Order: sequence, then structure tokens, then C-alpha cells
Amino acid sequence: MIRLTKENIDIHQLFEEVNSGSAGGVDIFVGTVRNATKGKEVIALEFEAYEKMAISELQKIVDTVISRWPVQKVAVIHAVGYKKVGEIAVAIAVACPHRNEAFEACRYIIDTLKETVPIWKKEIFHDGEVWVSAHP
Amino acid sequence: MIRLTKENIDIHQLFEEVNSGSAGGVDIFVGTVRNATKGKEVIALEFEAYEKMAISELQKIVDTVISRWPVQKVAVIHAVGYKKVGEIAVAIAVACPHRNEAFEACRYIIDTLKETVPIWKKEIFHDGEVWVSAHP
Amino acid sequence: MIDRKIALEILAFGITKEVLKARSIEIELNEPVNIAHLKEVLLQEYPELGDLNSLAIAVNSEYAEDDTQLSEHDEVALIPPVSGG
Amino acid sequence: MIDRKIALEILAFGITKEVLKARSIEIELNEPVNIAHLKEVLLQEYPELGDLNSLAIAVNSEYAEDDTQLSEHDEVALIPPVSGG
Repeated sequence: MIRLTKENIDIHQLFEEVNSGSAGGVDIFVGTVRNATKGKEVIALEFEAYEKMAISELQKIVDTVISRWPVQKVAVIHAVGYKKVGEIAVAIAVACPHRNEAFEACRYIIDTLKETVPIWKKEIFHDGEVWVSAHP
Repeated sequence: MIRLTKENIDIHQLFEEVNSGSAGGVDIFVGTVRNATKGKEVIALEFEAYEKMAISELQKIVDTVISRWPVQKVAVIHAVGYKKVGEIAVAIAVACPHRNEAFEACRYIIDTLKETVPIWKKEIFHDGEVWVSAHP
Repeated sequence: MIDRKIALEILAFGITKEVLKARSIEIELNEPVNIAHLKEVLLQEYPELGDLNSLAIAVNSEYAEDDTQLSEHDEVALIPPVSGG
Repeated sequence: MIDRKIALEILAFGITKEVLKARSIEIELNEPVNIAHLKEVLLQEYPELGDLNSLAIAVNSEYAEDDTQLSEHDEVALIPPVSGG
């Protein structure tokens, strides 16, 4: 399951997407909106996605994970639109027969997502906005 | 938060226990009851704990994690009593400023829990019961 | 020799949307045209694109190389440094 | 010389509860007594304990070493191989 959503991301639902009687370990990574960046207070984030390509890049990541680790089920859900501090930006769940594989596969997904998936976040401060990582 | 419970373990509630505006990454590990062990169908598990000592051993693990990684919040919850296939046996959530720390700390907790915490599981089959790992 | 022109619609995301002051622009280029050539044209028109940490181009939802050839009806997108997660 | 005896309550968990056929037993031992000595007595009484992958002893909720001395009122527990998670 790969999805972009404007709704609040539901961790329990994400877990149920991958839970099955045959998995021994499920690792879930949740990225949330932090209240500060480099010491400066963040009010909210805005996520923008090139949705079609984001889905296809996420699918590539999931395909790689399935080819490398004995993954039973994977779910990736990423927010688009405005998110407040403490809200969920991204949630990834991986179910595997053994836990080490679940940890490694989940970590691979979030690491690669941050490198390749066309989603951008704008940090909104009291006194302005900045597209994250855009400039040196 | 460290807890043993006979109730169903609620992943969303566990996440909310550790979520705060200052954490950038939360890693959650969930161990569930598998439907088979060594090819044999499992009907259910029974967990028994030496509760007082289990809590104090879990507290040691959490203390170690807090001393080794910049952990903001940790929650560990382990089932006691009967659990059916697919139900949650253990759930661990770790919130950190950066994701790698969350993955490492969460993995340390489940690895060490399985070595030191006085909790035992009995696998219940159609034709009998076995205390896991008791015998060579 | 006849110059054949192709019209390309370029989608812009994140900071590039602000640089171009539009969600998409249309440009006409003489064929043959590849990504390197397109980038040159865009940088001349929008020098601020050169200040970015990186600028990738996607063609039909796939990251494209400098020597990828462009054709009419390709969906082209500007991909500034991604920052999801 | 007078033998001073101490009475110890031993808690049993997991498979050890089945070997002892009880959640706890009480045994009397001559002082001084340490974990190694207690284990000898238990193995003699319950030889099946010797078939386990391992058998640790906890005293007052802490893993004890072979040379840990036992005193009256200590809470002693048999810890067969743990299998939580």
C-alpha cells in the first residue's frame, strides 16, 4: 500500500495494513513535524508532491525492498498539504518473518524516500517560509 | 512508560505516549503472534511474567538506551496471558531527534528484552503445548 | 533545412514554482533537444535556478539524464532538492 | 556449633512451575547458603531442571551469581530460558 494523503495519518490503520498471522516482526517508522529547525520555531509545514512521480518512485523503493529482504507486507503513507507541529508527515510499516529484516527494510525505505521521492516541504515560521534544502 | 498488560495493545496509544513536537523520528517495533513455528501450526501463545522483575529489567534497558542515544521518549508494553494469532505480544516506541538513533535504540530494546526480561511464552498447538526455548 | 519546433509544458514544484512564478510554463524549442539543452534555456531565462542545491529534470515521471532526448507531448518537470519524510 | 537454618520461598515460572508442580515451594537450608548450593539442592530434588537450556536464579528481582549469599526473607525465583517478545 502506497498512498499520499491530506488526511491525518492513522498509525493503527497502517499497522493493520501490514499485520498478518505470518509476520513475526513489524517495524514502523513515523516522521513527525518538529517544533524547531536550527533553533528557530516552526509553526507548520507544507508538503507538496509531484504525485504521479512520487507514487512511482515509492513503488520502486518498495520493489527494491521486496527483492532484497523477505518482506511480507509494506505500507508507506506520506502527507501532502499543511501539517502542524506533532502531526505525522510520513509513516512506513514493514512486516517480516524476523525483526532484523523489518528494521533494515524500514530504514532503507525512509532513507531512500528522502533522497529520491519528489516531495517538498516548506517550513513556515512566524516571520517567513523556507523550502527545505533548496539552497546551500 | 513501561507496562505489562492483559489487554489488547493499542499502537496508536503507544505512539501518542512518545510523540512530541520535538521528536523528528519515532520508531515502533511490534511483535505479533505468528501462526506457525518450525512449520507447525500455532493456535495461541500464553505469556507469563515475573512481573516485578520484568518491570525492573525493562527499566534497566530503558535507562541504558537513554544513556546511549539522545532519546526523548520511550514506551515499552508487553502482553501477559493468552494471545491469539495476529495479536500483539510486544510493542516498543522510541522518539528521537533523528531517525537513525530511533532505529538503533528500538532495536537494542527488543534485542535485549528477548535476552534478559523474565517473560516466558508457551506455544499452544492442536496436540500440545511447549515452553519456547526451554529445552535444547 | 527546416527547423522543427516542439512545444513543451514544464511543470514546476517546490521552490521552482516560486522562481517561475507559475505551476507550469510552456516553451518552444528547436528539435532535436535534450535535457542539457533545456536546462541551458531555463537557466538563461531564470538565473535563480542556478542558485539551487540541485536541479533534476523528470520526463514522464522518470528522472532524466542530460542526454535524454525530448519529444512533443513529453511531461517535463523541474525537480529541485527533494525534502519529503 | 549450632546449625542455623533458613527457610526460603522459591518462586517458579514458565517450565520450572511445571517441573516443581507448584508456583512456589518452601525449602529449609543450613546457613551459610549461596546460589550454587541452592542449585545443587534443587537439582537433586528435581533432576528435570538439569535438562533445561539454562537456569538462572533471581534474588529480590535481580539476577544472582553462583556466589551470592542467601538470607531469610530473600525472594528467590527460578528463571528458565526467557522467551518474551
